[in-house]
Amino acid sequence: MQSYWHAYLFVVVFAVLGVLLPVGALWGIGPLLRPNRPTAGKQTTYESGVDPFGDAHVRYNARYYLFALMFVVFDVETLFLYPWAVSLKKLGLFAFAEMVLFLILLVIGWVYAWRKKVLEWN
Amino acid sequence: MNEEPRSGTDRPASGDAVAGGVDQPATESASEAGHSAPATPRPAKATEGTARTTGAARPAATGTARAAGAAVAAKKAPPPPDPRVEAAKAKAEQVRLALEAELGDGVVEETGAAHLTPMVRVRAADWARAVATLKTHPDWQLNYLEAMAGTDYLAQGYLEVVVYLQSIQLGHFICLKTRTDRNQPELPSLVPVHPGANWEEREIYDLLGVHFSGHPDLRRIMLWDEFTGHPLRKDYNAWDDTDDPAAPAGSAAAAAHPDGTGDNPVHR
Amino acid sequence: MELTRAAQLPVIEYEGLTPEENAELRRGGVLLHSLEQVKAWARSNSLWPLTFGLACCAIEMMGTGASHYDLDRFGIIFRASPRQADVMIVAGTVTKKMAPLLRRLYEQMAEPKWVVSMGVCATAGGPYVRSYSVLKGVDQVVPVDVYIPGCPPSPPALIYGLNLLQEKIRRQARSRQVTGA
Amino acid sequence: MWGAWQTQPLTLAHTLAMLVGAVVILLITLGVVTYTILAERKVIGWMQWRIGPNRVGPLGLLQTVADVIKLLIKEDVIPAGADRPLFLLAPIIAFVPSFMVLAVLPFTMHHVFTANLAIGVLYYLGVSAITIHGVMLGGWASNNKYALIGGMRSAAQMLSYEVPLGLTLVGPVLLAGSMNINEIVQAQAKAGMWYVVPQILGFLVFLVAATAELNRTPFDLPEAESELVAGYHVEYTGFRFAFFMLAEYVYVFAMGSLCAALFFGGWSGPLLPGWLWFALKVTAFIFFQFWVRATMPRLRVDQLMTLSWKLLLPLALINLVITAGIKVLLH
Amino acid sequence: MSLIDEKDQVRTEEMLLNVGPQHPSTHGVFRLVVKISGETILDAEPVIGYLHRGTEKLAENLQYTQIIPYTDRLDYLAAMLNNYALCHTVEQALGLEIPERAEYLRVIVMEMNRIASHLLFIGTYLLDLGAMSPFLYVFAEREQIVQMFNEICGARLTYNYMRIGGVKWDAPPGWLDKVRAFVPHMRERLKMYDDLITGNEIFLNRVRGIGKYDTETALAHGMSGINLRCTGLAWDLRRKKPYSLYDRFDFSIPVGQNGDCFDRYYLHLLEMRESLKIIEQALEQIPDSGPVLGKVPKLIRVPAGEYYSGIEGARGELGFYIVSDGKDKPYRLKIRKPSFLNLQLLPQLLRGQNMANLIAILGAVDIVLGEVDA
Repeated sequence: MQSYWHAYLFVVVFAVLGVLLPVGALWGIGPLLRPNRPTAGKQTTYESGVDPFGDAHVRYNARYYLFALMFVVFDVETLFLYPWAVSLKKLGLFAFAEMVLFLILLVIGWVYAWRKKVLEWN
Repeated sequence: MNEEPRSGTDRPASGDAVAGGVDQPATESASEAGHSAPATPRPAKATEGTARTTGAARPAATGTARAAGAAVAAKKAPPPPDPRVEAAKAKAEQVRLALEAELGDGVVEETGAAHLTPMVRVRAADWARAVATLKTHPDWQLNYLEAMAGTDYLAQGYLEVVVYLQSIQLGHFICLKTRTDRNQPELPSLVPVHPGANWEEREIYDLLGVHFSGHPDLRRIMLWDEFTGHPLRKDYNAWDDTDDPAAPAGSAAAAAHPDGTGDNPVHR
Repeated sequence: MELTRAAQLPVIEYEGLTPEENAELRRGGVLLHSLEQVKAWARSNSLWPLTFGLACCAIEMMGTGASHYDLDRFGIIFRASPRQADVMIVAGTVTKKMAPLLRRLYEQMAEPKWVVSMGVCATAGGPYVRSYSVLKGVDQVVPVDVYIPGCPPSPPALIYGLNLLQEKIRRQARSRQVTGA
Repeated sequence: MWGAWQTQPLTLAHTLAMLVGAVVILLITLGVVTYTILAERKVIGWMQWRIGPNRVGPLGLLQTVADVIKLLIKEDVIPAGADRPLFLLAPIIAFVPSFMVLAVLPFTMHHVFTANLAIGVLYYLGVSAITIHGVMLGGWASNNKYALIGGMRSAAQMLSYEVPLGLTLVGPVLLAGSMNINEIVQAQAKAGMWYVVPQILGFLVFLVAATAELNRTPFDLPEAESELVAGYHVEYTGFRFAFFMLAEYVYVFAMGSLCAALFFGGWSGPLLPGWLWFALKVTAFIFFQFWVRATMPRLRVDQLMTLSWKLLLPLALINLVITAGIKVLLH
Repeated sequence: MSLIDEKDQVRTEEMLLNVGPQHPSTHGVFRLVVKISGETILDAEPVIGYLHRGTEKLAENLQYTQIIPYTDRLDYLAAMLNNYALCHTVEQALGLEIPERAEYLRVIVMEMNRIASHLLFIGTYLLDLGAMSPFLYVFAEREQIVQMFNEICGARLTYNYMRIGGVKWDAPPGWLDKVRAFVPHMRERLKMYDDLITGNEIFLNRVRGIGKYDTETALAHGMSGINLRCTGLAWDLRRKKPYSLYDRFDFSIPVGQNGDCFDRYYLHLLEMRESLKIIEQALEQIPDSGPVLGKVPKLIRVPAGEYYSGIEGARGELGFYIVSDGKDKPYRLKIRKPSFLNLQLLPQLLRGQNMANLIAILGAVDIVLGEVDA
C-alpha cells in the first residue's frame, strides 16, 4: 500500500504529457511551420457559404438539459454501485437486498420520467 | 408496404378513361377511327397545313413567318384538315360552353387547338376563376396542373401565359391560356387553385415580369433579388446589366494577390 | 504520337540527383531533403478537397471518389467543412448568384489552399458562355491552379489534374529552394 | 526494473522509469492511432471494393503520416466570432483525458506501464467524461450553428450512454470483487473464464454503449456529415482539428483495451505472449468498429436517446441484479 | 429583455440555419433556410437558382439539333431521357416517323439511364442517412452503364446521343450483347441492394412514416414521377400517354401505399426491376439492322404553333413546351422540370419535423439541381 501515491504520480505524468503534446504542437513548433495570413474573409463564420444570420450564441431551446438531469441521477447511482460491487462478497445477502431496494426506488423514478415523457425527444 | 405493389392497371381511379390516349378521348375518336389511327403519325405537311389554315393557337406568327407560310400554302393544294386537330377544336368549343355557362359570356376569347391539344384562351381578369371552374367542373375535373409557361410576344405587344391541365380521373388534357399587356403585365394568381403553380408563377415573374396578384410570395426565384430586367423577354439585353456580382468579387480576388502574380500564394 | 507526348509533359529533372532519385521524387516518394520539401510532400499527399459540387461535373467527381476510380488511393478524401479542406474542386457551372458564395468558401479555407477548375463551365463558361446568369470562368473570383478541360472531364482526367496539382506543389517547394537561397 | 516504481520506494531511477514508461505509451498510442486511421481507410476501402491509400510510401503506409504533417503545417484559423480562449482550449480539454485514461490500462502481464490504480474502472469512467466538456465547449466556442448543435448532440449522447456503460462495467467489478483493472484481468485468468461468458448481456450493452461513447457509426450524430457538415469541429482547422480526431481515435484504442481487459481476459491467453494477446483483442474490437461503420446507416437523434434510456438502461440494470444475485447465491 | 416570458417559461430564441448551398447532402447548390427551435424545424424556405444557367433563353438562339446538348445538362443524371423528351416534342410537331431500330435503341438507353439515375439516388440517399457503403457500391454498377453509354455515343455523362428522327449512332457490334449480359447481373445486384438496405432496421426506422403526404396534396402541388406514385396513384406517362414503343412492352407500374420516404426509396428499387424487364423485351424485339435516323431535313423547321409533350423522366414528368414561329429556332422553349415542381412541397413536409428528418425528407425528393434551376 505504500505505492498508493506512486500510482497517482504516474497518472500525473500522463496528464502532464497529455497537456504538453498539444501545447507543444500548437504553440511550440506549430507557429514556426505553418503559414498565418488571417484575413477578414477567412475569419467569418462558416455557414454553407452564405452570410450567417446573426449569432450562434442565442438562448437556444435545447432539450438536452432534461437528459443532463437524468444523467446526474443515474450516474450518482452508478457511483454508489461501485463500492458496493467490490464489497458484495463480504457483505452478502443483506447488501444485495439493500441494493435491490435502492434500484427499485430508482426504477420508480425512471418509470416516472418515462411517463412524464422526459425520455421522448420532442 | 406490399411485397409486390399493385400494378397501375388494377387501379380503377386512373384506369381506362385515359388508356386510349389523352389527346383523343374515346367518345370523339369513335366516329373518326376509320381515318385516323392514333399510332401512325400524320405526315408533316398535313399538320402544318391545318394549323395554318385554321389559324388556331398561332401565337408567334411574325410578319415574315406569316408571309412564308402563305407562300407555301399557295404552292400546294390545301391539304385535308387533320381529324385530330378537328377533334381538339371541337373539344375546345365544349370547354368554352362549360366556361361560359359558369362565368358568363365573354370569358373565352378564342378557341382552337395547340397542335393536337384543345386550346382555350380566356380573359385575363377571369384567368384564375376559369381554371378554378374547370378544376371542380364535374365534366372536366382538370385537377392536375401539368405545365405552365409564359411567352413574350414582343411584336404583338402582349405576354401570354399558358397552362396545360390534366384530368387524372377523366383523362382530359386541355391547354388554357391568357394574355396580358406587355407593359403592365398583371394576372390573377393560380396558387389558390393549384398550389403547384407557386414556383412556376415565381419563375414567370422572375424571368418575364408578370405580376400575379394574390400570389403569397412573389419574389425572384432563379435570379438574385438585385437583378434588374427579365431575361426571357425578347428585348432583354444580357450585356447591359451593371450589377454583376462577379465584378466586385473579381477585384477582391485580384486584391488577394497583391504581388500580381495571380498564382496561388502557397509558399509566400 | 499524341498520347506519348502528353505523358512526357510534366517531367521535371532535379539537378544533382540520380535518375532513380528523380523518379522517386516524381512519384511523391519519401526521398526529400529539406523542410520545404517535407512540407510539400505532406501537402501534396494529403489533398483534402471540399465536398462541393455545382453541376454535372460533380457527378463525375463523385464517380472519381467512388469504388471504380477511388481517389482515396492518392490520399484524397473529401471534407465537408472548408476549414479542413485544402483544395476546392470547382465542379460545374458557376453562376453569378453562386460566385460570391464560392468566393467566401474559398476565403474560409485555411492556407495553403488550391483551386482546381473542373470542366469547361468552371474554366470559361463552356456551353453557357452566352448566358445572362453564368460567370465566364471561375478564375474571375478565385485564383485557379489547375484547369481540367472536358464537359465533363472523365474521372481519369480529374485524377490526372489532381496529380498535376500534387506535382505543382512539390515543384514549387523545389523551385523555392533554388530561388530563395 | 521498469515496473519497480509501483512497489518500491521512489528513487531517481524509478522516476525515470516512470517517465520513460509514460513517453513510451504516448509514442505507442500515437503509432496505434496513426495506423488505426490508415487501417480504417484500408479496411473500409476493402469492404467497399476500393483499394484505399496505396501511393504514399510503400503500400500507402505513410498516408496518415502525411496527413498529420499536413495538418500540423496547415494554417490555424480562429474565426472572428469565436470565443477565443475556449476555442483554443477545447481541443486540449478533449485530448488530455483521452490520453490520461491509458494510465490505468494493463497492456501486459507484468503491468509495466500501468498505474495499477485500485479504482481503475471508476477512474476510466470519470476521466473520460471530461472529454465531453472539450467537445461541447468546442462546439459552443466556435459560434457556429452547426458546431453548436453538434456539440449539444454530442454532450447529450455521451451523457446518455455514460449511464449504461457505467452500469455494465459494474458486472466485471462484481465478479472480480475489485475495481483494479489489473486484478480483474487476473481474476479472469484465475477463474479460467473470460467475463464475456457470464456477462454476455452486459457485454452486448457495453458494446453498443461503447460505440456510442466513441461517436462512431451508427451513433456518429455529433459529426453527422450529411446533416451538420462536420459537427462540433466544423470551424477547427489544422492541428486543432487533428487533436479532436486524435482524441477520438485514442478513445477507440482505450475503449478496445478496456473491453479486452474487462470482458476478454486482457493479456491472458495460451501460447502467445501477453502483449500480443492483448493487441489481438484490441484489434478485434477496432475491426468490429470499422465493420459496423461500413455497414450501418446512422440513427436519428431521438432514436438514439430512446435506445439508451429505454432499452440499454433497463437491460444494464437487469444484468446487474442477475449478476449480483448469482454472486450472492454462490457464496 | 426579460428571460421569462408571459407564460413563466424560460424564453428561448429561434435560430435561422442555412443548409446549403455548400452542404454535403443538398446534392448540389440547393439552399434551405430553416428556422429551428431546439432541433425542431419551425419553418423552412428553399432558395434555388444557384445553378440557373438560362437554358431556356439560350435555346431561343439555337437550332433544334443544337439544343440537344443543353438538355443533357438539365438532369445530368438522366441525360438520355432529356434528349428524348426534346426530340420527341419536335418529332411530334413534325409528325416524323422514326425507324424501328432507332426507337428500340432509344428505349434501351433510356431505361438504362433510368437505372443509372435511380442507382445514384439509392447511393446518395443512403449516404445522407449515414451509410457510406451503398454509395460506393452503386457507382460500380453505374460505371458499367456509363461505360456502355461511352461506347455507344462517346460520352460518359452528357450523351447528346439522340437526334430528331432517330439516334446519332447505331450500336457498335457486340454492344447489345453486353447489355444482354448486364441485365441478369443487374438483377442480381438489385437483390443484393434489397437485402442490404431494405431489411436494415435502422434505415427503416429513419424512413418509415417520415415525410408523408397523400395523393391530393401531391396532385395539387404538381408532383409527378415517384413522388406522385408513392401515394398510390399509378400515374406513369409510359402507360397513361404511351409514347415511343412503350405500348409494346409488358411492365407494371409499382406504386406505394403510404406516401412516405420509405415508399419513395423502395419504388426506386422496384422501378429498376421494371426497367430491366423493358430492356430485356426491347433486346428481344429489336430488329437486327436498319436505319437509325429517319428522313429528316437538313435544317429542321418546326411549323408555326405551340407544342407540348411530356415523357416519364427519371424524376417525373419531363416536358418540353415549344412555341415555334416556323423558323429553325424555337421562339420560346419552356421545360417542365419535374424536380422543380416536386420540391415545392418540401417546406410543408419539413414543418414540425426534427432536424435529422430534414435529410431523410429532402433526400427522398430526389432532386437534381441542374433541372431545378435549369
